Amino acid sequence: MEGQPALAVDLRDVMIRFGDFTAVKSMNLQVGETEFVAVVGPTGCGKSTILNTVTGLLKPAAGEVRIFGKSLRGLNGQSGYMLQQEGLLPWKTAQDNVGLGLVFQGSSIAKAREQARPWLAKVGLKGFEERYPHQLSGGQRKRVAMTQTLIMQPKIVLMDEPFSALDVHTRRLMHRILLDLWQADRRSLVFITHDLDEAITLADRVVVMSAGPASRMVGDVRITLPRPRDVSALQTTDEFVALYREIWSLLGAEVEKSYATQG
Amino acid sequence: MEGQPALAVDLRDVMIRFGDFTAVKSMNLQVGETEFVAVVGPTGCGKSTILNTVTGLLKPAAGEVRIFGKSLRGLNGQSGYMLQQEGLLPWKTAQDNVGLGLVFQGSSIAKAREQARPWLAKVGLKGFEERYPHQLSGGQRKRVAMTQTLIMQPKIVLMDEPFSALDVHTRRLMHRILLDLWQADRRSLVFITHDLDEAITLADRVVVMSAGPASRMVGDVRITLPRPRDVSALQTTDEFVALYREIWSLLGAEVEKSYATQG
Amino acid sequence: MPRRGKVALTQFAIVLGLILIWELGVRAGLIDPFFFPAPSTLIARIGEWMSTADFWTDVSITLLETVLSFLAGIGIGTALGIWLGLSPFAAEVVQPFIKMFNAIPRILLGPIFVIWFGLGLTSKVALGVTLVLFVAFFNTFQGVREVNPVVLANARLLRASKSSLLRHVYLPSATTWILSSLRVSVGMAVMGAVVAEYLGSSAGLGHLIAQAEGVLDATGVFAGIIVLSAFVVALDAIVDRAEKRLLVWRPAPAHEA
Amino acid sequence: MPRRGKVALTQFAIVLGLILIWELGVRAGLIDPFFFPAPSTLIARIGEWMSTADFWTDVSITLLETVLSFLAGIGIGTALGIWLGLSPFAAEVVQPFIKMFNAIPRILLGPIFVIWFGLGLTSKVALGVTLVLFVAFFNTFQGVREVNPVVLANARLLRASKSSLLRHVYLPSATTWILSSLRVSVGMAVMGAVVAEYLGSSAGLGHLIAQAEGVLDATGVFAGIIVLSAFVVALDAIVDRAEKRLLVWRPAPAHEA
Amino acid sequence: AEPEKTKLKIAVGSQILNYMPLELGVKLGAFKEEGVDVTVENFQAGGSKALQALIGGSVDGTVGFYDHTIQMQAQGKQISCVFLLNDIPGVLLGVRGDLADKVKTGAGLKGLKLGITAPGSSTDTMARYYIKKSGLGPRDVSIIAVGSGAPGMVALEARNIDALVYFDPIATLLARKKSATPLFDARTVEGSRQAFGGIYPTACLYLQQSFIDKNPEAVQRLVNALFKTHRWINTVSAEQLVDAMPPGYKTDNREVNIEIINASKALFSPTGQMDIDAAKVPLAVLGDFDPKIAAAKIDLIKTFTNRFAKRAAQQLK
Ligand SMILES: Nc1ncnc2c1ncn2[C@@H]1O[C@H](COP(=O)(O)OP(=O)(O)OP(=O)(O)O)[C@@H](O)[C@H]1O
Ligand SMILES: Nc1ncnc2c1ncn2[C@@H]1O[C@H](COP(=O)(O)OP(=O)(O)OP(=O)(O)O)[C@@H](O)[C@H]1O
Ligand SMILES: [Mg+2]
Ligand SMILES: [Mg+2]
Repeated sequence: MEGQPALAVDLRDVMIRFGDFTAVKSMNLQVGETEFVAVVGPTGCGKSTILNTVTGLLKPAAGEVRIFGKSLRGLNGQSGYMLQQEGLLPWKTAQDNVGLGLVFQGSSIAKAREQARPWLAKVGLKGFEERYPHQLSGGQRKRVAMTQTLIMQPKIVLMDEPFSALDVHTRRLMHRILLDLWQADRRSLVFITHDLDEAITLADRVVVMSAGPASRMVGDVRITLPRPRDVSALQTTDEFVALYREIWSLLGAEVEKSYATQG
Repeated sequence: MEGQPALAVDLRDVMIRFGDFTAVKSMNLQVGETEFVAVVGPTGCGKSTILNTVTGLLKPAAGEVRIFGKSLRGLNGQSGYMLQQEGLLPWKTAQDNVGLGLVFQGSSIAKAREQARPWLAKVGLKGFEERYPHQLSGGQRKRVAMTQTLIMQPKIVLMDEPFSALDVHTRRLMHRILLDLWQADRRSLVFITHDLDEAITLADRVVVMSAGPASRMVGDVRITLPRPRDVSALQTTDEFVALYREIWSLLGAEVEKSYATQG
Repeated sequence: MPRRGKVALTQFAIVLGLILIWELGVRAGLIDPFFFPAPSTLIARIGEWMSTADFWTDVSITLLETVLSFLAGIGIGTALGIWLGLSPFAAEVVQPFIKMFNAIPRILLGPIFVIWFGLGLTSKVALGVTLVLFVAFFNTFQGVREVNPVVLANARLLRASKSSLLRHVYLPSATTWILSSLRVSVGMAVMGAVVAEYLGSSAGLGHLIAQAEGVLDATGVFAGIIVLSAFVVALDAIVDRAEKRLLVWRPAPAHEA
Repeated sequence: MPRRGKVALTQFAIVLGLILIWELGVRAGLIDPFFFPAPSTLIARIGEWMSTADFWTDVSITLLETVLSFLAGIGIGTALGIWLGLSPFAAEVVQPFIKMFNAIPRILLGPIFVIWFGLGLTSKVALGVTLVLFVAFFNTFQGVREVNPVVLANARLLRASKSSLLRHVYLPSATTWILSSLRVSVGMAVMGAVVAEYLGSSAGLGHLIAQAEGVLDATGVFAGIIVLSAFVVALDAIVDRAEKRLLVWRPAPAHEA
Repeated sequence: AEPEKTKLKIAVGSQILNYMPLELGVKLGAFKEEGVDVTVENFQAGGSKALQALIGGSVDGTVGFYDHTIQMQAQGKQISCVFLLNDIPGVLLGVRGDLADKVKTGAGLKGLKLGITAPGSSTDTMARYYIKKSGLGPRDVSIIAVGSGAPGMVALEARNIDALVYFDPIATLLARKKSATPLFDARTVEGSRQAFGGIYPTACLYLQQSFIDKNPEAVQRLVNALFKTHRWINTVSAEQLVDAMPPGYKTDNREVNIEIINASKALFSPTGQMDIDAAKVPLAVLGDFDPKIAAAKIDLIKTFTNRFAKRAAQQLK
């Protein structure tokens, strides 16, 4: 899609199977070096599975995963990935969880904490630095996990439903943080969401997947809205509504199909 | 709020503390016997905590919880509760998880499975009956958990962000199932959501909570839209937009305040 | 399959290597066969034993004792672990006593059990039980308390009775803990039976070993130990089977992900 | 506090009740003091012992042996458990051997260790280690494999090195497993030291007990056992401390939720 | 008369040569001939365990050291010896080969390390008595328990200890390797005299007095069988005896076994009867060692009875 020079992520005919079950049949996904891509799709279609493949947690049954032009073996060293499930270390406080990646890179614990604290404040968790994960609410944990990934400033940011547990307003704040990070030092960003408004206001492209099993990509909608985008103002514009409709119907057809086959 | 006769849930000046931390300062929440209430609030404000108190998982530090007029001790025997976090038994298949409550009531395992299977089909999980939770996607697990609660047809249904991991279309299907259940045999329903559209299209009342710590109720908006409500048609009506604005601004003020105090 | 083959091959190589070094060491006079008899002698002795009926009687006696003390120990230990794991007050009261009993060297209990239970099977099993019980207890106790609180809350909210909770939540959750204790316990059960026989009996492998030891017959002692080990490996295979069946629901071990 | 008081009270009541029954049973002639000497005699004997310097030497020797074999056994067992827990191939190869060794009755090893390590501290510690090691090993091994796969994946994605994973993920996750094994091990370490002394030595509590047993002095044997139990309870208190410190991050035990 | 009880359990504390006639008798069928069915229960951990089993009622009789009958009387239990297997102990005390030139008498043990099998065991008692008799104080020699069998040998050879109290087969093995030189050798009557100032009755079949009173005929049968076995032992050659011995009492090496029997054949009393004067030696030894025994008024007459052995000698002429 992008020019030849360098694709951050390049999935070629990737097929993913769990035993006999084919989750993803053939996925082609190209993400440019500075692109912001949203992935939407019916639940259970294989979105998380795709990101797991990009990070190297899963091996594709067929096809190839290339990261910055190189075929991926083992774990992807260039990406940061915020998992859909909770991956916080229960025995570490919020700040230690956030600073974890820094510690892994050789930073001292004290220094990592120092760097972690402003990040926590940024996502509205000032005062919760010393809490253990089980002492936080669902949305608070999600934000800690997000910060844990972003503090490392990876070249490729992968996020699996990062904002679904947040209220609308906090979500907007998080959007701003994410966009700031992306714009300051343009990196590639792939995120999964079920919120079409969110997908359209944030992304350069929205990738739509078909319903599973054996899902594939059914749409790749380029969002041409000019940046910076102001959500409240945008939502009533014709362009936005048209994009929303397009994605909506792509998705809707898929979901109905899946119910029909199941029915 | 409702008439005197019988309140399904009646929280009176409930205060909830974790050690020194006051999560909820004073909550008054009345839910009628056939009422459908949505709770919205900034992340970390204490919504889950409130539901935990209603079910008896948490004891309030002050105030009283009454269920159908009786003061609550121990676990609430009249309610079904779908937790925010994952509570599926990892060692049971999807169908056995769904049938779990029936087995606890003395049903045979074979019978429970028989009853569970149509429920799974209803939420689009036909073919996944024999999967263990770790073999399901996030949204699939959520649906199993939802079915696990609903199959018991409890008098009071409590749900904590039941649909946030689902795509828009599947979400609509779930709404329909929930409304059908509620209308067929009117029971009281309390659910937490971050999606205001969802709150307005489903509920009789939307309760808005202030930002934590020491949160309280800041708004109780009655939704007067006639039922059955067709979401796509509604969303552009003035009434809907007005309600949306009202709740939105109640919430927005709260979130900003919380950032200001944290700042 | 190729992996399993590789494992078996490596094991075979290790065993063969050890046996060779040992055998050669003995032949070269570096190892004193008075203390460490050559493997060839050991094999010969075991072969000799196997052709006598007495040996098989001894084996079957020890096997019976082992299996009984294993089952009884696991049963009692697990039950105790569950009970105390579920009732914190009882746990706090009883735990120190359990720990104290765990400190009693089992050798000293041998004679007491002989007095209480006589010289038959019972006293042997009793000694084995005192070894197995504590391992099973401590692990089950901890396993029951390790239940994921969210899963537990969910089951309770579905109105599970105490016994349903036990069956559907606590036990499956503690399974890995209990299985892990079984691994240690298999060895302990054999040890208990043999020690009890060693301390006083007229038959069994422990008796055989004691007899060999009395006449400074290292070959007999080592041959006995080898027979015991074969025992444990066989019993452990059963635990492996149980593990495979009980833990189908688990994701593949984390490190292979 | 009131709860702790209640616990202490119940324990006190149990101990007192048992002692009373025992004492009265002996006085009434229902219990033969040849086998089960009256508590009053036991207390007198312990008091007598405590006033001699020899006793304290014995205690300190046994304590040293216990602590050393506890530490060495835990160290080796945990290290082995971590190693095998993290390398499935090695695990499959080595495990059967470990299980076989676990089957060897430790009493039989006593004489061999005396031959290898002499009559001093080393042979005692070696015997204790063989008891402690397996308990620690099996639990650590399982604990390492029980790591939550999502948490592990997350840490690996944050590019943790092998050693970081060990320190920040595997060890904290296996802590409850290791702690649980410590509980069993405390008793095993004491048992190992005492059995080794019992089999051959010139000092230590095991020697004291063996001496008493040799002259058919049940009072001495029981008094020795009581001293040992006090030992274990003291050592266990240290494990309790460690547990409290290491597990601050845990939610309150599930059943109290 | 018929025996009151035909199924009898008899305990032994480990399989040392002193106790051998019991199992030999079983093997030769001597007990069967007498109409009693005897099971031998072996307590590898030592004689005190076998004694406890008797007191606890798990076995009907025990073949163990005569000392026990005295010790039990001091504790208020009546057990009685009905057949004396050995009137000499069969025990040796030897010093390491390289010390043989320096240490020639008991007094020479001063400052050395002496190994015994277990504290409180008969080796302990005898060693202490010998030390005292040699004019040394209890603290002049350090006594170390080394367990029975091979570990003691190794400890001696590895110079962990300087002297050892031991029995056969260790005695013969050590003598063959010349790694120990005995200071006394109580496998003979002279050796016993030298060490203890008299013959020293050791292994005997003892039973609870109450059992003897209730089952005199069963006891008589047991004694008859033992008597026959002893008579047989004293008529056959060492080679024949070695071939007949049960496996638990002989080593792999026939030559060694024959050597052992040649050195120890004097152990097995031809009559099975106790001499009251001989009984006084253990009492003296024990009394020296344990103040409780010295304090208790021991009535030696109650510790044994020759009634059964005498009758056996008459009946089986
Ligand atoms: N370990 C597994 N074994 C078998 N099937 C699996 C496994 N993991 C996932 N699947 C299946 O693969 C499909 C894709 O799963 P995935 O988690 O990628 O879905 P998703 O698109 O992320 O869904 P959601 O929006 O609900 O999170 C699902 O049908 C799921 O059941
Ligand atoms: N066990 C606990 N210990 C201490 N604080 C806790 C504990 N559980 C929750 N809290 C705090 O109580 C507050 C309310 O938590 P709750 O989970 O009810 O939030 P919520 O409204 O459900 O948020 P979300 O929308 O993010 O799920 C939060 O600030 C949280 O940090
Ligand atoms: Mg997903
Ligand atoms: Mg919540």
